[in-house]
Amino acid sequence: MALNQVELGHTNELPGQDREAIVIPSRTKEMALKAGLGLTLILAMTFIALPVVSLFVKSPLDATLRSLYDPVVMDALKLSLMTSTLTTLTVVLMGTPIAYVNARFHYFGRDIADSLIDLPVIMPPAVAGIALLMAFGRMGILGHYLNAFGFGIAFTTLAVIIAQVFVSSPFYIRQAKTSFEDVDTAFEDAARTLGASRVYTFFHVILPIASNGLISGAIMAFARSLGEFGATIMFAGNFQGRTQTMPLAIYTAMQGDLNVSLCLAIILVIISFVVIALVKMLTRRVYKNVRD
Amino acid sequence: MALNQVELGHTNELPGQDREAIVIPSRTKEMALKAGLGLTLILAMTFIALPVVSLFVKSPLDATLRSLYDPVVMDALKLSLMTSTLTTLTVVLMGTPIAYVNARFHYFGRDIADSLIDLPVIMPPAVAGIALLMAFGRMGILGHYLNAFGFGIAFTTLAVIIAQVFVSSPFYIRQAKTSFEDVDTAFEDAARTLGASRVYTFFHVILPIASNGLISGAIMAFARSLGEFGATIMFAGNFQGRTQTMPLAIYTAMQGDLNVSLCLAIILVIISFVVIALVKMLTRRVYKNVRD
Amino acid sequence: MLEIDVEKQLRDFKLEVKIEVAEGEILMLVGDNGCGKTTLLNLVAGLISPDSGRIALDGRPLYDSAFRISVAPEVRNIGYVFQSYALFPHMSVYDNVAFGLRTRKLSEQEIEFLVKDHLEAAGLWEIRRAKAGSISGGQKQRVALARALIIEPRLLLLDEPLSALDVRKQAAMRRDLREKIHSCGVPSIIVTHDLRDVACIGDRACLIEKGKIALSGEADDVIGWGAIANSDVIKPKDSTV
Amino acid sequence: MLEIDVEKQLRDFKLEVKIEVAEGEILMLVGDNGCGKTTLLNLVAGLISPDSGRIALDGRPLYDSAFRISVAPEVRNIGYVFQSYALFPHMSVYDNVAFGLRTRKLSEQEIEFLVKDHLEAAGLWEIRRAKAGSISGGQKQRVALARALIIEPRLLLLDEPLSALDVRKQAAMRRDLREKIHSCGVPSIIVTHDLRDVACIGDRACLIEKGKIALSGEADDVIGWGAIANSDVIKPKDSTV
Amino acid sequence: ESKEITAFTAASLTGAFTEIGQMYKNETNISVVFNFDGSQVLRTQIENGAYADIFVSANTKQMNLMKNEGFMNNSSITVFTRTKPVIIVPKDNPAKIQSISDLAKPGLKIVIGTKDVPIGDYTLQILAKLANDSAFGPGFTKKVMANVVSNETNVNYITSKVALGEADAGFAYKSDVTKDLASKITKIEIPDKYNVIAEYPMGILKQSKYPAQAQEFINLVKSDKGMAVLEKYGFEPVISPAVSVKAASNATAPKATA
Ligand SMILES: Nc1ncnc2c1ncn2[C@@H]1O[C@H](COP(=O)(O)OP(=O)(O)OP(=O)(O)O)[C@@H](O)[C@H]1O
Ligand SMILES: Nc1ncnc2c1ncn2[C@@H]1O[C@H](COP(=O)(O)OP(=O)(O)OP(=O)(O)O)[C@@H](O)[C@H]1O
Ligand SMILES: [Mg+2]
Ligand SMILES: [Mg+2]
Repeated sequence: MALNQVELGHTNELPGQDREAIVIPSRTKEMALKAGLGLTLILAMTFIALPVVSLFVKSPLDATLRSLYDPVVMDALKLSLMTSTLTTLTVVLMGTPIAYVNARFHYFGRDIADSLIDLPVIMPPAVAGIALLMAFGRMGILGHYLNAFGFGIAFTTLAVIIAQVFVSSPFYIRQAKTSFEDVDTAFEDAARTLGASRVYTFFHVILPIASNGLISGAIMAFARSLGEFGATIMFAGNFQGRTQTMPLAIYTAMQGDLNVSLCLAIILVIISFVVIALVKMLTRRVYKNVRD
Repeated sequence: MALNQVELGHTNELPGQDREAIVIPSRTKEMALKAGLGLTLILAMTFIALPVVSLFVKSPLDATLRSLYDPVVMDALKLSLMTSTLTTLTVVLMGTPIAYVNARFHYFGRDIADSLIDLPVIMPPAVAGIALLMAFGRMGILGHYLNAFGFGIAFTTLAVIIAQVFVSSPFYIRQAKTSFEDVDTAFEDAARTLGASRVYTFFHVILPIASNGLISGAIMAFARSLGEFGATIMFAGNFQGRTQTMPLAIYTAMQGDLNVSLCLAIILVIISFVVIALVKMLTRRVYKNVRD
Repeated sequence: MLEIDVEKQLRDFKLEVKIEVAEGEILMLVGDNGCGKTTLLNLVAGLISPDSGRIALDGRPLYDSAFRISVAPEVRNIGYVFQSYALFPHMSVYDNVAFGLRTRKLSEQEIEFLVKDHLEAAGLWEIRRAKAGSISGGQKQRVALARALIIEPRLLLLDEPLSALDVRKQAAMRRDLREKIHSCGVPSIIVTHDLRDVACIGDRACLIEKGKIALSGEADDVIGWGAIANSDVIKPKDSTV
Repeated sequence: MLEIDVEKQLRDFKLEVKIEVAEGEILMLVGDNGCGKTTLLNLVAGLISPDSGRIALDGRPLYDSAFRISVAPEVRNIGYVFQSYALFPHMSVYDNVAFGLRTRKLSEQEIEFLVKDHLEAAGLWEIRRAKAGSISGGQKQRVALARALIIEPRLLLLDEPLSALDVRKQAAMRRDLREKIHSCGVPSIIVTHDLRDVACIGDRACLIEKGKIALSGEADDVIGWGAIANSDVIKPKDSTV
Repeated sequence: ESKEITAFTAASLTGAFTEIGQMYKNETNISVVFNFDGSQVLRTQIENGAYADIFVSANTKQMNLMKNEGFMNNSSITVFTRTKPVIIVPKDNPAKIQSISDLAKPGLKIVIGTKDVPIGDYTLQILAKLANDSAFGPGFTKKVMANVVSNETNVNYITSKVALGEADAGFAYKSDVTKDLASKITKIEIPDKYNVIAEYPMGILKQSKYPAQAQEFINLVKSDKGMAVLEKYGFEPVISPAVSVKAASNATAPKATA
């Protein structure tokens, strides 16, 4: 019942203490609660915002703008956006069925499979990169065979995507699974009796109802892959235009000048912020249409 | 309706094609669907599992076990588990009210606040570390004042926790927000009419109903802080027993002997896996009690 | 013809039911809260599995434990009004009603024609664009009814389908339902707590007690049943309704 | 005494209601689906805000747009049975009913005594440990009723509280409700579509049409109202029920 | 025909080698593709099957390991530049450090490299020499070590922390204090008798498909033009191009010759 939403600014409209205080016994409590919540919010937001703001304050903004014209930066930016987008698509396409199956079906080894999914998050990124090399590199357990067919993965743009998928998929899958679990099975039942197959039900009923969580998970995965550094540089190398994403370009610039690298970081942060905010706005509109 | 759950193994019990095929027109489709889902699942699990397995296969396990007795490793392991636990607690305590407020209330600047929360994920970890130094370091925008009171943060265990909180809180907050959004306001309304204050309602109605997502988000934040490297070493430095968490120990070892570092990585992965699996089992039991 | 002969262990008791419903026959199910009426409908719809037994429609088994047959709900071709409606919250009233037609791959033109027809009859055409979550309780029940009836199913399962309708709609719907079912001739099971429904709609009635059929007979006999005798219901004097 | 005089713009029309309900008086609300009955209850409960107007209980304002007063729902002390029950899905039947007592900080002993009393009266004691999501529709409605009545509220708002009850429970509940309300003397509003409820429980009745009060009078007059005349309801002959 | 050669190059050479790579392209029309990262990471990558024509290491240790594992064309390995550790302090120098002896002041925050990265190894060697010198003694070294707050795994982390003023002092290579960093960091030279020399070797891999072109690139690096570029970035030229890698191994690091 969207109507019942109570606005935070609500009791500000209540009369002063002097007038009708007796009618609203919980008013002081309510005020205290709001003050407390507001304070927590402000403190927490400060904690998160302050480092970001510091980055902006302490770096020369004109230099930031100038570095946008650097072809190295343009290459890295394009590569970052391209690979992160492809990564997010892959994660969503691959992760959605996994999340759904793990949420709704019991099969042998489900708990192990479910926990396995979290492992890439625990591995420090460079270790993840080494693990990927050991699996898909030229000498790797699988890469070894692929290489026999002349198919090398490591140190290519594909490797960037693989590293990002490996590192960011858990964030999507976990949230998607929770969202699927929280969809009432009654809707599924209703759809089935109305002649919808499992697949039709999934796409027309379950997916839209779970969409809020799925979108949020996809944004997390996108953000994580935009910031991915350790696994990428280990598994894909640091080749300008081919595997040098923004985080790698930032690292490389750091060898020469901290300032330049911070400028790049600011560019990455601003552009990602804009992209994510746009995605949110767009999906909120869709979601509103879907939900309200 | 838990009763309506259909098990994946279900139609395996159906009769052979030769007998009653006409009665079950969707059987072949169903089989194809299951085969497809199973294949996707297996492929995706392989993709995630293979690197992990490679790590185990290509590293000497006896060396791994031996390194457990190394005091450096024990120190790092203890520090990692301690800081990650504290980080998760902080993230949950700080993130839950933020997530709730952002999910339920409209206030000026909410959209900006909401997007700000994701920024730490986009920043490459080393940049996050620099940003933290610029904010809370000795010369930092805020740290500067703290330092005047003789309160230095950088290079302490506290800095480790701050770095981990900064990096992992978005994962919790985002999922918690989605979970809160998905709680039907009707339950909140019912609780309020029954005399429950906002706070009571939050703890006794909203929190339990959203718990599935909250737990899953907390696990993600815990996993992310266990694997955190870049921001930690930049902001907190690398000092055994004080700021050297497992990922830092792994990177340190990597400079000398890759094999040793891989042994440490395996230890980290196994122990984290056990911890997370335990947490899941425990919370599932609680959750079952709560839900079913 | 619908044949049911199933067993299912529930939390508090065992459900054991054996009934048959002929083409175009309307079987009214009455019984105390929690006696297993909804569960029985779910078994017939294929949403839960019996422990053993057989359910057959027109001689073809929908479920048969002896042959390990269990037909998926989506191919049973059922019109089911859920007790809690189970409207799709993300869809408009229109899309909810059109859902069953879309799964049957009708053209959008046919769908619009049919949906308009049903929504107008149910007095829902004005709110066709409202999301299913933002309409009143009785409106929801009407949507659920329209959604189940529009697909012209082979079998009707209605779980207290009139309980939230306003007085006028209730009266009209009783008339409509009876006519509709008799004219299309599908077996129907209607659960109700309102003996007027039994008297005005039903051909036959069953009283369920703790999962077993306690009484069964002509719909008009119900008032005489001792099991529900201390009710304050008086059978309508004339059957114009 | 409950005084209501509110306006609220809804999606399809404007709700404008002015009524008073005296201590111990039972006001029955009837009206077509979507006419605004549930919305009115939500306004009185404080779950949504009117656009303007005044709601007062015993002379004290619960809401007053002129003075910008709006008392939080949790201090209005209301017993509200929601049309969709809104039982807490993560709690057992017992905990659902105990909820309102716990917020009032009664001792666990008192709570157990009271809850047991109410659950036994409602025939729910056996399933007290079942989660609220895993009981039948009628059982849910009984839990919702017990949950609202146990707190001895200053005001009762019951939204179709008997619609899913079985025949016997319905009859018993009509009697009980009327007695209980009259003995504790709180103003009560009951929404219903069943004219037997109006006749057996109500003191007074209001017919709402598109958000406005169309007719208002003694409960016994309802049958005569043309607005709902083509109903098949016949007033019980004797009032023993 | 568009040939390209791949050079796995230590990250600290990013600026200089990008420039020399451009020079090489202008001269030969063959482009050099660089993979800049820590020497140890580059070695791990090559061990795991990465393709490279040239390996440029920031220290002899990684090059020797590669050699011993049989990846290198041994005769091609050559030391092409040197640098030496310096003490770095923030420009405003809050701890007022003027010379090496000030490092023992209690309460300082000093960042050094961990013992397995070359800069850390060199730092420990320097401190050991100081301990052996009567002017400082073991007590001095102990006090310095007590001031260490972090053992960094990457020289960048050292320079960043000093540049931001978070650490009072650190040990880094002279060449790490780039033109841009010079505005934030002051270098304090370490007397030659206590100092060590860091050598940068490069060589061609056995797997190289273009050894001749790779050799040309090495020659360009070692030419006067190449040396000029390296000097511009703070590296010291190698006077005698014939210095062998073995003679320059860490343990027997010769006294400064530059
Ligand atoms: N959440 C909502 N958002 C917007 N409009 C709503 C919402 N709920 C109900 N409405 C609309 O408000 C009007 C009044 O609804 P209300 O629920 O008060 O009707 P009612 O009298 O209780 O009907 P019923 O007898 O069917 O329960 C209807 O037009 C309905 O469609
Ligand atoms: N999801 C569930 N899980 C477990 N038990 C359930 C569930 N739903 C209902 N039950 C129990 O199963 C029994 C039969 O319930 P059912 O819903 O079939 O009753 P009903 O005859 O439809 O009652 P009502 O008239 O109240 O709708 C009851 O004892 C009920 O408590
Ligand atoms: Mg039922
Ligand atoms: Mg209503």
